[in-house]
Amino acid sequence: MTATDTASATELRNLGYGAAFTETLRQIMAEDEDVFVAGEDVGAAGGVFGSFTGLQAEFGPMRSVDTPISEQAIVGLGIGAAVSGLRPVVDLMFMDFVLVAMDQIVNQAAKLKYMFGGNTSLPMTITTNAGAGLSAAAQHSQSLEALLCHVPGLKVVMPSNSHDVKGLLTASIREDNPVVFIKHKRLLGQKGHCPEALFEIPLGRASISRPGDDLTIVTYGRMVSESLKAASVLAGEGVDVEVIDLRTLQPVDTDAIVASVQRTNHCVVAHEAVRFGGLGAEIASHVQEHAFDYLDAPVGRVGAPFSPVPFTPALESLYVPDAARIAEGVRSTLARS
Amino acid sequence: MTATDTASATELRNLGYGAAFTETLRQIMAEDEDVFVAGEDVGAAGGVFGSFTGLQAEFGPMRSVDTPISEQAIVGLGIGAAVSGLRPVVDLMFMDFVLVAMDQIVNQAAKLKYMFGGNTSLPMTITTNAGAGLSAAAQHSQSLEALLCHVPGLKVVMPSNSHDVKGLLTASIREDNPVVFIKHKRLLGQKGHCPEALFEIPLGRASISRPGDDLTIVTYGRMVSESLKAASVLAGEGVDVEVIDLRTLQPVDTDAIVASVQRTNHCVVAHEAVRFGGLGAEIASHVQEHAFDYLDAPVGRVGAPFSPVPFTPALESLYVPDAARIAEGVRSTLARS
Amino acid sequence: MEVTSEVLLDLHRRMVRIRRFEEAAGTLFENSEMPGFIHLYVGEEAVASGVCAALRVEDQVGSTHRGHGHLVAKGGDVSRMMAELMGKSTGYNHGKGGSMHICDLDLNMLGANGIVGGGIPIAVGAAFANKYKGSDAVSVVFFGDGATNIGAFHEAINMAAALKLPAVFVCENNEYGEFTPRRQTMAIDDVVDRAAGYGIPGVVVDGMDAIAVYEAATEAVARARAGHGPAFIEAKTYRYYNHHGVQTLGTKYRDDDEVARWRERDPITLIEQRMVALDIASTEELEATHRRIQADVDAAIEFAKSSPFPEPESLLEDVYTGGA
Amino acid sequence: MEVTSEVLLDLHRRMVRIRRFEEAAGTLFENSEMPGFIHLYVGEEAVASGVCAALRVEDQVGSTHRGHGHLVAKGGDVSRMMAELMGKSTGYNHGKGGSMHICDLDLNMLGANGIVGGGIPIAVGAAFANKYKGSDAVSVVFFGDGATNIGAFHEAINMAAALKLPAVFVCENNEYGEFTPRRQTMAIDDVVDRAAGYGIPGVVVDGMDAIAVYEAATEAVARARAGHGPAFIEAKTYRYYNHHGVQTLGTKYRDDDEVARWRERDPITLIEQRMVALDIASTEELEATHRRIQADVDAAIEFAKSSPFPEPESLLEDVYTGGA
Ligand SMILES: Cc1ncc(C[n+]2csc(CCOP(=O)(O)OP(=O)(O)O)c2C)c(N)n1
Ligand SMILES: Cc1ncc(C[n+]2csc(CCOP(=O)(O)OP(=O)(O)O)c2C)c(N)n1
Ligand SMILES: [Mg+2]
Ligand SMILES: [Mg+2]
Repeated sequence: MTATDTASATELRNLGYGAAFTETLRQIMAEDEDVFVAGEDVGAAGGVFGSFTGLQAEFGPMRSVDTPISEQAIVGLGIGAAVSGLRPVVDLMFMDFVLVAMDQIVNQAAKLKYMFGGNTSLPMTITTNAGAGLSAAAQHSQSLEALLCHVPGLKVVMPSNSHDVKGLLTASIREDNPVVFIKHKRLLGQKGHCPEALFEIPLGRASISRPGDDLTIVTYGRMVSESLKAASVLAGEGVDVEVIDLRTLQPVDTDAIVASVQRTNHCVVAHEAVRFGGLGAEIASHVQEHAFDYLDAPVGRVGAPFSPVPFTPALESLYVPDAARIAEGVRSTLARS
Repeated sequence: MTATDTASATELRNLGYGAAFTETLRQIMAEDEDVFVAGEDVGAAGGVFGSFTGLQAEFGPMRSVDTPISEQAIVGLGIGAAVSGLRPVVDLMFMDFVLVAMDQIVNQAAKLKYMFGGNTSLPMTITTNAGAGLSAAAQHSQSLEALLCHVPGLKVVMPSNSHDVKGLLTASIREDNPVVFIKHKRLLGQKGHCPEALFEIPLGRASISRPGDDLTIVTYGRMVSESLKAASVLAGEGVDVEVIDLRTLQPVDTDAIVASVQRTNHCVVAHEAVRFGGLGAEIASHVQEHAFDYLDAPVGRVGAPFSPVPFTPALESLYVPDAARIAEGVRSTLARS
Repeated sequence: MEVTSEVLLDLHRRMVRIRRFEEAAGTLFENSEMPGFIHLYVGEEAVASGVCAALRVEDQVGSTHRGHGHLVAKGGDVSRMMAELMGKSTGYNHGKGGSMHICDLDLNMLGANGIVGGGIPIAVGAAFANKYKGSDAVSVVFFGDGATNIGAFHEAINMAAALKLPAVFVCENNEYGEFTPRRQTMAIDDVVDRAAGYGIPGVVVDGMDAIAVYEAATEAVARARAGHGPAFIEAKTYRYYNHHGVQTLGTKYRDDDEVARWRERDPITLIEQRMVALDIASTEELEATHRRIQADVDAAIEFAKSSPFPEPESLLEDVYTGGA
Repeated sequence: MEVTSEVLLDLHRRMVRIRRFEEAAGTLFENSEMPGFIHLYVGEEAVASGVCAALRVEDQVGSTHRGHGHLVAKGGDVSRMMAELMGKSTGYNHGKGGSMHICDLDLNMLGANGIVGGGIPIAVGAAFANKYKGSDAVSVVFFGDGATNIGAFHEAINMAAALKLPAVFVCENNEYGEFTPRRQTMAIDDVVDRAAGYGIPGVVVDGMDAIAVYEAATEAVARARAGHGPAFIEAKTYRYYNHHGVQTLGTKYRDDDEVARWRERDPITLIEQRMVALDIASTEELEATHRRIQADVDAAIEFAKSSPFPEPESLLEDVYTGGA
């Protein structure tokens, strides 16, 4: 059932990002009895984003569990079940709610194996939905991946398209470590190529979404498509941009980044999260450290400004980074070389 | 009662870092009736680290409140009281417990003013104790400041000595925004000069702990004294290091950092927190962006490796950065220039 | 307790105001004239109205994601509310908060909250401040049945009890948390069964009967005001519309019958019948009230629609008091 | 319930093993021969022993910061325990966890936990796994009185009740959370008053009487094993020593009288009196048990002291399964 990273060219199957998530879950649950999903409204209702639709009908309420509104206990349920040999997928509806369960995620799940001297493993996937752009205001719009990437013991994944949803979710659930699998809410309806059969995209491996010679944009999640748009615009200006989609945010594929920058001599990191202290800071730091002599200009960073996410579309549209701001980031980086 | 940043030279008063904290609280509580402290065991027992000793005897149980073991409610108590015009100081015994209250801190305290369109202010100080080195294992040893510094709406402070404890705590409590005031557990008994009268060190302003010409170490908290030790060793090797003590981690005094690096042309950031995604990443990123043409070598970073904090002293001593590792970081940065 | 005709008229006005506001907001939302998510209070009007009629201005109100009703009941200005829901600069939060964070601190309404249970510890903090200052204000906090399963609820109510704070806890038990029936998420018949675990009195009231709610709230608030500590009120109620917005999309999670049964006991109809029967108001007078309030709501919509969006500069304002 | 002499002998051995182990650890700690913090179980032996005597190997045990007693009672190896407390590579956690994280997953002891309440959701997850797999194992979780004030406790016990999981909740009520008396942090007489709020049965037992604890645990475990869902046991007990370590430093927070009163009902003395009275064991036989167990503990200290510290290379091992 398992193919490798690149899907065969014969398949040209279009599927929504959210639908790819659901299909993948269904296929994995069919092949592995130890996999179950649990979370608020994931059972009978199929999840507030429809991500779990049909699973309870197919696999029953024990494998598709409606829980109380209890994020700490939901993650704890996953930890205890994982330590007991199951392979739970627990859902935290909005990424903002990760903060409610932060103790269980960071103090417990991430550290258990190490604290126990290796005497266990924790094959648990936490799924959640991040991102702004829906006028959902400051408590339903955050991109908090930087908080998780700083925590040894966690893996963090954020797919940018339907194909990667399938490959990364498969790898995440089969992974013997706690993984936080972050969807972007605004990508859920986005259609894209997605093979039917399960396959794994190895965690920790980036992909090149667009090859280019003049500058490397390192990005992930919804900013991949914005970066590609920016790249098109910039191509018209004679600038040939390479776009790297990190896919996995912890561990980061630093080799791929450094190799690219050594060739393009320029780098901009773009993410939707707040710029200050975001993952982009780590990447920019790493790049200047490992490709210092190759850099013709400082590594640029594009991210959200330093404020909570505003409700009104009038401000939110200014808040969320987009192709125009990424292109601007590229231009000002190139201007410094 | 209030003096300015620099204490007058006539005072040569030695006080412990923890004692400076207690003395400052007592003085502020005496001058401002709206200030109270609340937390686990802070009242009758004076806090598990003795940081609140004597306050209940002096100010009574309403201003020195023993709470249930309920970190979320403790922070909520502070938020609600602050919105109602008081100036609470709420204590989370160990910084690791910040994770238990993360929703109240990040989703509520940090965002309230902005979400409310400015119609409130939140003069609340959260005090806590961070750091490894006491064989307290993975859940009682973390340095999690990077998680907080990424959050718009919070201010974050971490003093390195008794004098700064007084000046920064005074400024934090008088500040009309939520501040997380982080002590380092291993500094609590450290004696140092501390004026008796209250004074404020403005938040967001770094200090130069040691002037130097060859390289700038940017650091804070307990790593300041380790950096100074490293600087002494390096002086013997003919390297003249400048040590910048950030004092406030959010907002960071980037001007001071950039000005120094423009002079020394070399920079190393050192902190006890995990290196990956730590505050050092933001600072290194910022420096390469704003002092690119001044840098003779990439910005180096010294921090904890990517693992939870081990219990056994045999491993913990290897885990926590120290003067030797900072000196090594300086040497390898200089070697690249 | 004697409930005067003034109180009945007051309760009725508050409820109609909520109903008219919510119906209007729902329509705007369904017509895509309103951004984001809204959680409507329609069906539950008797709870906020009954409780807030028992409060003074200085009493605080803690709220939830379903917060419009609480603000209207506390005396909120429907124009500024509607403007906020539409993201306009004239809104309560200058467009930065929207439905899930709407607040009026002058009325001591401490804000809707997007995190289930997240507002409870904050309201307890306000109760603490009341006691600290020696004021006799009481802090009242609303929350859903589902919210009583979350840790923040537990910690906050226990702290209020332990510190004997002037706080009243009002559970709006509408039997669902989003699409999941309450009984699947807790093994108790009544949410009020939880009160004893905190050592505070608890009472169940008919949440469709504004007078019953008012009576229970008056008693609990008086008790808290007198320094006897917190109390718990469970109001059995129902939301007519979907968890968010109006229409239920996707899986159907409630019987039409069930909805119909609750609608038969509509809180506004109930109080109107009572008022007519008691000769407190005629049908015509009641209709006039509806019309007058509808005019306010229409004006609010007009105000909101004609108000400007916030200026771009405001994006980075008010992150911190005193600037960054 | 008939409690056989085998059970009494078993309970006695477990308790003495805990006591001897803890006294030894306390001494090493006070002599600075042991790093970090330790929270001793002395005085509370009847609780862990009574509960664990009612369990099978496959039943899970969730624990707390005060976890040594739970592991000893579940059958833990005192040598590997002592080595862990001393940070040695031969310890249960190879020196990486220490007192606050000590565990034996082969015995299904899910680990001590440094976060108050943090172990409860995890134990509930194990209970879920039991039900999921169709196994009849039961997950039992210990926690202090103070822990019942934290959100994780509330969420986890409610979830266990809602999902009807095979879980037993054992509150070790020693009347203090660190230095703060329980009654200052909750407005209820008995912690068990909380059980009704989750819709599960609760019982108070004399936590100094191992037999009473054993009987209550046997009943609760049987019930859970049979698929009837969780139960709550409150064991009234007392810790003899300081919250951490042995001696109380700083402010005195308990009366000497109070300590003395509890010590008069020492759980080991109590069961020994009973055993002698019932002719189950002679004083000499009991003393022999003490000596035999003391020898085990002495050997454990010897083992721990002579064991090496972990190698530096292990610092970055076991962060992830399968390497970073
Ligand atoms: C911590 C958290 N978890 C989940 C949600 C998503 N959510 C929003 S409202 C809601 C249901 C709340 O149910 P209840 O408390 O009964 O209030 P009701 O909506 O019925 O008024 C949920 C699960 C949230 N906002 N916050
Ligand atoms: C979340 C959290 N808050 C605070 C602490 C500090 N702490 C450790 S033990 C303890 C007291 C626990 O009291 P209780 O649950 O009654 O257990 P006991 O120590 O009495 O056995 C506290 C407050 C902690 N470890 N975790
Ligand atoms: Mg509800
Ligand atoms: Mg206790």
